[in-house]
Amino acid sequence: MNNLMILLLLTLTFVVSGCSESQESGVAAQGNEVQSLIDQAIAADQLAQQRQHAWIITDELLQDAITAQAANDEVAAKAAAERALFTANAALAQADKEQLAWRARVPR
Amino acid sequence: MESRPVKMRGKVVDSVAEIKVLMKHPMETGTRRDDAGAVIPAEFIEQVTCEHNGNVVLTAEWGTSVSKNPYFAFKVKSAKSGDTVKVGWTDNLGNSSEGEIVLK
Amino acid sequence: MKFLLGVLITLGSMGYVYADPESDREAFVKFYAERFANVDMQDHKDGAYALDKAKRAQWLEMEEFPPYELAVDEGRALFSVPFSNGESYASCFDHQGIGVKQQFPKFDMASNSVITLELAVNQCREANNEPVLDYLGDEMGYITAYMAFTSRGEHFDIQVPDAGLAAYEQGKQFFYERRGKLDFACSSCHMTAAGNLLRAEVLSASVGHATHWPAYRFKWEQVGGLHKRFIECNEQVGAVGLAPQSEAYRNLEYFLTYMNNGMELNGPASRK
Amino acid sequence: MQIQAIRQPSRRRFIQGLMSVIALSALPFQLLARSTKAFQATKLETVQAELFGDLPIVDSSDISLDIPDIAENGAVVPVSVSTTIEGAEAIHVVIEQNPNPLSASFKLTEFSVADISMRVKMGKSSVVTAYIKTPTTIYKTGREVKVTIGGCGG
Repeated sequence: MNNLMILLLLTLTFVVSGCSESQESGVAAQGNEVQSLIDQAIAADQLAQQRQHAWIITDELLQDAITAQAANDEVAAKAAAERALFTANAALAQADKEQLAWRARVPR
Repeated sequence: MESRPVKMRGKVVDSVAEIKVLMKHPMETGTRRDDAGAVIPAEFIEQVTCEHNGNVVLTAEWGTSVSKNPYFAFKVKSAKSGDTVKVGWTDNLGNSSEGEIVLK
Repeated sequence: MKFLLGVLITLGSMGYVYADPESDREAFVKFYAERFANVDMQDHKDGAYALDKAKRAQWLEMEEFPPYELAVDEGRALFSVPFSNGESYASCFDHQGIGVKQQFPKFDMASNSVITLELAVNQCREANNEPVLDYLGDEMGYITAYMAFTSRGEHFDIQVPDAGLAAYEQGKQFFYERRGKLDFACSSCHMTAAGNLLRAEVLSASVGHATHWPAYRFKWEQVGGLHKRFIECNEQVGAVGLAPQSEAYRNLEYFLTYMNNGMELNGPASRK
Repeated sequence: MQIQAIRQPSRRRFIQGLMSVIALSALPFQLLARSTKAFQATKLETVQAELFGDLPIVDSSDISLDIPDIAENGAVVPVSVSTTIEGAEAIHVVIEQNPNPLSASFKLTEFSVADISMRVKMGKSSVVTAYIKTPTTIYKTGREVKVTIGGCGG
């Protein structure tokens, strides 16, 4: 259940941070925020892989985030990292839901 | 160069030999790239010669759009069991191979 | 509503005892008998070519002189080459490895895991200290194509001992679980939508999915195994494919082949 | 100054032309027999001109072109061509939308039956045409073949 909570929370922060550009001071602050998003996404994606539920798009988005970060395009890196975290958590939510949902599809 | 067999099958129906041929060949067009992104050089069969009891009954010229491990079927008139049919190919790199069967 | 859901879940997970494989299989076959009333069950061993006339005609054209024959010839030659220690594949299998594919996959009590034909081939090589073959490589394709060719006409009779129930159940779960960005399970396409068109693809019935491997797929331009097909299916729904012969895929093959018990083997086959 | 520059390149081109003629004549005659230009042609009109010169090309219903409407896989499309037309001396298979339309040419003799089958590659959906060459006229018949992207995409 708690992953669903993360999902909801995340979509909220995603929307909020999207429209009200916070006046954070200095590029450094934004830099490590992106890094933490990337780390969270990698962690969630690895968990999804252990449960054999990882999505291909998460890896693609992580690559985008890392390349953007290397080219210090912070805005693009942050957007990609947020989306990667979103899809990684969606994969985990899918794994949780399917833990029980599959039984209903077995023909009797 | 690893062996490139020319597998053949043939049967005679009302003195017409129906020949089926399967050739092992990569048939590379020269426009494909391998996983590392390097272009795979063109390597394709250009000429096929079919002989019945030693004389040429059909020749074919192929371009780059013939499928990999080419399949090819043709028919030869006035054939009978005991005859031999031979099919040989040469490719754009000068390699060649051939196969032969005795009609049953 | 929430309370009811909670009760249902606890009841479900507590009371669930593994349905026995045989009753699963009977329900599985019944589903396809009803979905395809005018198709003989054995015909499903030809997959989509049992369901679409135009595709079948084109497939029969290929069967005139199918490209997998080159793989069978290579496999036959490789099969008889002795290992450096003088032994050969023949010594690792019943009946010298001729006509045995229908015995696989089998549950191995010692290692408590599912052994597929490909795994058995590599275990045989390891036992004779030969280097193992790449599961996605040509040589494994050639050897298994030859072994499948010698088993044509045999029928599956897969056993699930009590010790193998957990592996069977994991394979079953994998088959029915939705995965990937598209959120599809194997059953979404091959049961719920079986027989329908997906773009130009006719969705084939899983009751014939284990009979014809390895297969020469024109897309691959080579003979490839069932796990290579699992990887491709997973990727097509946006899920990351697992390693060939990984435990999850071996269990999935175990479940899927049990569902194909009684079906006639017709490998290797040509597919699109 | 300007004219000087222009003459310079034309002399170089003349020498290059000379060199290529020498190279060409070194090739064994038998290779020259291959209608290379027809196989390298990228446009249908060039293929027709190379193979048939100005012989008339007419549609004919005496040619049986057996090819699927929807190809299972563009890499391996089964095609069979047979004809009862008198004086048929060659069969040509042309895939119009392919980078090089001319796929295969079969030179018949009085011992071979005008009936061949093979498997061809198609880059995308295209009209596939079979041409039958006789001494005076070229007969043809064509069919649209759809090539789809495999898998369920998405």
